[in-house]
Amino acid sequence: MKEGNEKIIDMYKQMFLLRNYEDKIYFLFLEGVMPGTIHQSQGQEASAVGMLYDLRKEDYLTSTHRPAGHCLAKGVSLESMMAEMFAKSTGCCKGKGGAMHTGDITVGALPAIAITAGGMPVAVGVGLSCKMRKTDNVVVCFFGDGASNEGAFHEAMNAAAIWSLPVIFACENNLYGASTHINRVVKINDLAERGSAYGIPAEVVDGNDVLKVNEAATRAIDRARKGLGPTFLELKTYRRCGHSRNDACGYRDKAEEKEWFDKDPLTRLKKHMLDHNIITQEKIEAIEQEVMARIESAVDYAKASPDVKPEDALTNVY
Amino acid sequence: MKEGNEKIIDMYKQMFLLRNYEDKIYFLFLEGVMPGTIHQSQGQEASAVGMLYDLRKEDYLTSTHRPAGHCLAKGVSLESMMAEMFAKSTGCCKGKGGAMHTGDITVGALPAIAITAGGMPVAVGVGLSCKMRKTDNVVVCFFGDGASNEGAFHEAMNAAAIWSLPVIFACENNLYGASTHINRVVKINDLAERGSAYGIPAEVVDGNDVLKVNEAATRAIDRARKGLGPTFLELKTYRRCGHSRNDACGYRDKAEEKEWFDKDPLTRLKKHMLDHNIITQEKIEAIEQEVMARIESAVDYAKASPDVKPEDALTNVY
Amino acid sequence: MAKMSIAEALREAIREEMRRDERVFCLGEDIDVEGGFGGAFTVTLGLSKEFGHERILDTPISEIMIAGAAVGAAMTGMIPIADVQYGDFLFCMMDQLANNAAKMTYMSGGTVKVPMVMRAPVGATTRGAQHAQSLESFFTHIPGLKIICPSTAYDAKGLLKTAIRDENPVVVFEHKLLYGSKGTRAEKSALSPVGEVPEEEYLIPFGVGAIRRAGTDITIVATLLMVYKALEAAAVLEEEGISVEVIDPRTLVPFDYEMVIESIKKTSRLIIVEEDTKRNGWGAEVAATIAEEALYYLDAPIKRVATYDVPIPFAPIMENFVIPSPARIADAARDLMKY
Amino acid sequence: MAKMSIAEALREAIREEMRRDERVFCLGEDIDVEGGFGGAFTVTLGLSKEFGHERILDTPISEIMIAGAAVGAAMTGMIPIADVQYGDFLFCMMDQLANNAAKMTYMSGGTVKVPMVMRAPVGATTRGAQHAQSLESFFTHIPGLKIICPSTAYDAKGLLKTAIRDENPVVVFEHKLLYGSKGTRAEKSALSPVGEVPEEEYLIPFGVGAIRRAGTDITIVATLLMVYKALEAAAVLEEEGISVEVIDPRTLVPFDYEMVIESIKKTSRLIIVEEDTKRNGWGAEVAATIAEEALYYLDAPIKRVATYDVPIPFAPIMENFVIPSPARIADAARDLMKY
Ligand SMILES: Cc1ncc(C[n+]2csc(CCOP(=O)(O)OP(=O)(O)O)c2C)c(N)n1
Ligand SMILES: Cc1ncc(C[n+]2csc(CCOP(=O)(O)OP(=O)(O)O)c2C)c(N)n1
Ligand SMILES: [Mg+2]
Ligand SMILES: [Mg+2]
Repeated sequence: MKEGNEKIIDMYKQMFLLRNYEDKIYFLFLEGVMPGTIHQSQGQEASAVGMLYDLRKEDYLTSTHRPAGHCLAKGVSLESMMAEMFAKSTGCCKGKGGAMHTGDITVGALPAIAITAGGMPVAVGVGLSCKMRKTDNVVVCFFGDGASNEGAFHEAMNAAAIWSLPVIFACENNLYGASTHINRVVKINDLAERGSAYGIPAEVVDGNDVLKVNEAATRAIDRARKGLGPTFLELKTYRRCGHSRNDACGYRDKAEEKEWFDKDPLTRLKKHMLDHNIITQEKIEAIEQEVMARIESAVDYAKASPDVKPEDALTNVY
Repeated sequence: MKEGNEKIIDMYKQMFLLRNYEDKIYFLFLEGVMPGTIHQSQGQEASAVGMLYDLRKEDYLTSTHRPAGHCLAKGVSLESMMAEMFAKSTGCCKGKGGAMHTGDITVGALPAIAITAGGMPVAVGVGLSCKMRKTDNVVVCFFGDGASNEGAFHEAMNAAAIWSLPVIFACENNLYGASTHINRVVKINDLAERGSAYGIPAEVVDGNDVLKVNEAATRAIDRARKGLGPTFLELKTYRRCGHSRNDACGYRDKAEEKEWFDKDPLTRLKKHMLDHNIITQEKIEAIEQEVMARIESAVDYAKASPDVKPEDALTNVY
Repeated sequence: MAKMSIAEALREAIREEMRRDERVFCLGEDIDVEGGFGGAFTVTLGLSKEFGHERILDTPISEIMIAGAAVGAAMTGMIPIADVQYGDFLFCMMDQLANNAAKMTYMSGGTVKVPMVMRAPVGATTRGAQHAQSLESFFTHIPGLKIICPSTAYDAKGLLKTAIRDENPVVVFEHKLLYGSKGTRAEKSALSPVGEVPEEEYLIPFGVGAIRRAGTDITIVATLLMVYKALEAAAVLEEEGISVEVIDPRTLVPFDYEMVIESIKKTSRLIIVEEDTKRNGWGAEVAATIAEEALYYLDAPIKRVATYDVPIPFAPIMENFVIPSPARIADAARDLMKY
Repeated sequence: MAKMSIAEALREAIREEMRRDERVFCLGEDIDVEGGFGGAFTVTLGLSKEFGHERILDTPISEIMIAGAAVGAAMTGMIPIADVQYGDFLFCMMDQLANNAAKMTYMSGGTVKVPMVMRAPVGATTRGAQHAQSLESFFTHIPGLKIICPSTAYDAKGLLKTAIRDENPVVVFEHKLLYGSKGTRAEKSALSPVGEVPEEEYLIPFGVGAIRRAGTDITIVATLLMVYKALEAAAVLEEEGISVEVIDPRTLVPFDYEMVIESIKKTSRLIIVEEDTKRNGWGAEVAATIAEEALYYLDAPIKRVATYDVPIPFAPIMENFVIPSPARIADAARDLMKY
C-alpha cells in the first residue's frame, strides 16, 4: 500500500482501470460476445477506489448487482473478472456466477449479491465473524440509494449498531434506483440522515472526489478496527452509463447529466495531480497505456480460456 | 362520540372494560377452558383507548398478536371477541382466527396480524385505499417496540411518508419484545427518533396517561384527515401481564415493574377524575359494576354459543 | 382480431379492467417513470397517460411494502395489481403473500376479501441464479392463492382479466422469453409468440386447460416456455411416428385434471415438463395426483422432465444444459414408448 | 444411556459441538435472556452459562438479518446455528435462505462454503394460521439446502451434530409437540417422547431412514409428529390383521428412497403421511419419484394423507379435523387393502 503522492497516482491508476474495464465490457457486450446483462459503474470509480484502497487483503467486501469496480478495487484479478464475463471456466466464479455475482473470497471479496440490499445483512454476519474471531478486520458494505428503502437495510444497520460491528456502510447515492430518482422515493434530503435512527455516525461525502472519499473511509475503517462500531457514509455520485444493458437513461434530465459529467472523478483527479505537480502528463499517459494493455491481454486471456462444460452445472451444489 | 368530562368518563369506562376483559380471559385461560395462547394488554389500556377514541367507524385499525384492547376500543363487539376466544362459531372470526387475529371489518378493525410488524405494510395499503377512494378516513397502525426492528417497519414508514398517507403509526413501547429489553436491541434512546429517517413527524408520549395519548392522537388524526400525511407516536407504556400464557416475567427487574405499576393508567385516570370532581366514587362504582356485568354476560353468551363444526374448516378458502 | 405480443395483451387486459372498474390500480418498481421502461418488461408502458400516476404507482424498492400494501388496499375496497421485476424477488415478500394475502379471508372467517393480483416474470435468461428462477411451485403449495401461467397472448389477456375480477389473491407467472417486450427491453433468444386477440371482451375461466396439439401415444403436460419446447419435441417425434398430445393447463391452481386424465385414457403415457427445478416442483403434484387417482390408465411410469436440482448457472452452455430442451423431452418420450 | 427429551437432546448436541469447535455459535430471538425461556422451546436454555453471551447471541426481532448474518458469518469462518421462534417466520427470511444461503457456494463456483444451520419449530398447536405451518416442502424445493426432521431424542442429537459439521446450509425442522419443553414452555397435548441417548458421542448420517415398526402389508412413510400418529394407526390396524411398516426417513433432503423401495417390494402398498398441506407437499415428491422409478412394485395407488389444503384454523375442533389423525391414516390403509 502506497503513501502520499504515490498513493494518489496509484488510486488514479486503479480508477482508470475501472473506467476502461467497464468501457471495454460495454463494447464487447454490444458486439454480442457476452451473455446476460451488465450493470456498469462508469462514473463511480472514486467511491470504489477511495473506500477500498486502504483495506487489507484480510478485510472484506460485500457488493451488489453492480460489482465490477468494487471487485477490481478489492483485488479480484482482472483476468478472472473478464473471464467470468465471458462465462469461461477460468472466471472468478467458474462461469457459474456471472456479471452480478463476481468476487473472490481469497482476497476478501465475497460473491456479489444481486438482490437489492441483500448483501447488507450478510455484511453484518461478516462483521460478527471478524469480531468473534478476535481479528481487527473490517468489512466494507456497498449498496445504493435505492437499497436504502429495503427492509434488509434497516435490520442490518440496527444490528451492526447494537453489536458495534466493524462494518462500513458505503451508500453509493447515484440519484437513481434503476430509472427512479431518489427524490421520488424518500422524503429526506440526505440518506445519511438515516444513521441517527440506529445510533450510527454518518457523513455525506463527495463521492466523485477520491481524496475526500478516502479520508472518510480512513476515519471509518479506523473506528471499525478499534472496535468502535459501524459508520454510514453516503457517497454522492452519478452513473455515466445506463442502469443496465442498452438503457439510454431517457428518465434522466439532461442538465442534471451535464452537471454531473462535469464532476467526473477521473478528470478531477487528473487535474488535481497536474495542478499540484504530483505527476507529469507524460507519466499519466504511460500509466494509461500500461492499463489499456493489461485490459487487452485480459480479454485475450478470457477469449483463449476453455469454455465451461455442460456437466459442470451439476457440481458445487449438494 | 362524547365531549369534555363525559368523554373522560367514557374513556375510563372503556379502559376498565379492556382491563377486566383481559383479567377475565386470563382467569378462564388458567381454568383451561380456552385453547391456544394469550398475549394480553393489561397496563396498555391508555394507548388503545386514547388512540382510538376519536376515530369514526369508517376509520381503520391494524393490530398485532396483542389485539384485544385495540379491537374492543375500535368497537368490535365484546360478545364476538369473547366467543372467538372460546373458538365458537359466533366469534368475530367464526373460530377460525383465534386470539391473535381478532377483528371486525364492519367496524374498521382489520383482522389482527400476528407476524411482528406484519401489519405495518398492510396499513400502508389501507392508507393508500383511503386516499385513492378520496375519503378523509385514516388508519391507526399499532405495533410494538420490538417490531420497530423489523424490515417491514422501515418499508412501511418510508412509503407512508412519500405518499403522505393518512396512517398514524402508534408504537406501544412497553420496553420488551417478548423477554428482550428494548435497550438491548436498539442503540437510541427514543424510538421516536426514527421518524426523522423518513421525514415523519414524531412524538414521545406518556402512554399511560390517556388524556396525553388522546391529545397526541387528535393532532395526528387531524393531520392525516387533512392529507398532511403520517405521524409517528411512541407511546411509553408497560405490560402488567406476561408476554404470553404463563410467563412470570423473570426477565424483568422488580424495581422497574414497581415503578411502572405505580403509573397504572386506570388508577391515574380515576384519581384525576376524582381530584377534578369529574365524577363521584359512587358513579365510578356503578360504571364498573355495569361493565363487569357486561363481561359476565359475554362469557355466558360465548359458552352458550354453538361449537364450530369440523367441516367448517374447509370453507372460506378458495 | 388484433395480433399482439403477450406484453401487449397483458397491457390491454389491465387497461380494460382499469377502465371498467376504478378500484383497479397498479403498483410496482419503475412501472411508470417518464422515459422509463414501463416495468421490467414494458407491460405497464404508457398506461399512466390514460389513468394518471396515482393509479400506475411507482414504488420505492420495498417488496415487503408492495405486497403488504396490496393486501391492505385489497381488504379495504381496492383491487391492486402489484408486480416484481423478477420472480426471484417474490422471496422478499413471501411473508406478506403466504401469511397475509393467502390467509386473511380464512382467518377472518370469510368476513374480509383480498382481491389482489401479484404479477411475476419467471424463467432463465443467462443472468445467473438470482434472476432465473421459476417460483410457481412455492406458491401452488400455499392454500388460499390461485396460480396462473399464460403462455399465449390470448390466454394472457383472458386470464389476467379473470384474475383481476377474482375475489381471491391470484399470482400470475409470466415468462420473460414469451413477453415479446420491444426496444431496449427486448430479450436475446426470446420466443415472443404473437397471437390473435379478439377485439370484443372475453374472459378465460380458471381450471380449464388447452390442448396445444392433439396426439394418441403420449400426453405431455407443460406450461409457459415449456409448452413451446414440448411442441418442438412433438414435431420431431412425429417424424419418428410417435404421436404426442401437448396439454397446457394454463392455471396450476385450480388445475384441469379432467383434461389430463381424459388424455391419458387415450395415450396411457404421461410426461410432465416444467422449467422449475424437479424436486417438489408442481410436476410432482401432478404426478402424485395421477398416481393416486388415475394410475390404472397408465401403461408406463410417469416421467418428469424438469430443470436439474441446482441453482441456475450463468454460462449459457450450462444454463441450456440444466433447463429442459426439446431433445431431453423427446428422449423421455422415446423411453416411454418402450412400455 | 441417559433418558432425555428432544429439547434436551438438541441442547446437548449444540453443547458438544460448541465445546468441540469454537467457530460454532447460536443466534436468535430471546434465546439467552436472563430469566427468559432459552428460545421459544427452551433448546438454548442455560447454554450461555458455559459459552457466554457472545456465542449464545440474542438478536433484535429482525429475521432478514438473522438469516443474512448467518450466511455472512458462515462464509467467513464461523458456523452459525440460527433459529426462528415459529417456523412460520421463515417466510420473513426466505430471500436470504433461498437466494443467498442455498446459492452462494454454487454461484461462487465452489469457492465459498456456507456451513450454517437454520432451526425451525413446526406443527399446529391451536394458535391459528400464522403459528401452525409445516414449511418443510418450501425448502425441499430449494437446491442447495439439506432438510432434516428429527422425531426422537436420539435422532435429534445425532442429526443436529451432523448438520453442524456439514459444509452446506442445513434446515432443521423440529416439532413443537415433540420437544418436551418443560415448565412455562410446556405444550398442551404435547407428545414429548423421552428417549435413550448414549453417553458417548455419535453422529447420524443424512439420507438414512429408520424403520419405526416392521410390517408386511402396507408401507407408511411419515416424519415428526406423523410418525407417532402412524404408529397409533398401525396398532389399530394390527388388530384388524393388517401389518403396517412405518418408515421415518429422518431427513427429507437427502431422502432414503432405497429403504422405501425395499419396503414396498415387500408390501406393494404405499401411504405417505405429512402434517404439511397436501398440494405440492413433500409427499408429492415421494409419490412422484416412486411412480417414476418403482411403479411396478405397487399393486395399489399411492395414497397421501396430509393436512387439507386450507390455512390452519384456530378452533381445536377444526384443527384436529384438518391435520391427519390415526383414524384417517387407518382408513387410507383399509382402502389400500382392497387392492
Ligand atoms: C429485491 C430486489 N428488488 C428489485 C431488484 C431489481 N433491481 C436491480 S438493481 C435495482 C436498482 C437498485 O438501485 P440502487 O440500490 O440505487 O443501486 P444502483 O443500481 O443505483 O447501483 C433494482 C430495482 C433487485 N435486484 N432486487
Ligand atoms: C416475524 C415474527 N418474529 C417473531 C415473532 C414472535 N413474537 C411474537 S410477539 C414478539 C414480541 C414482539 O414485541 P413487540 O413488537 O414489542 O410487541 P409486544 O409483544 O411488546 O406487544 C415476538 C418476538 C413473530 N410473531 N413474528
Ligand atoms: Mg442508485
Ligand atoms: Mg414490546
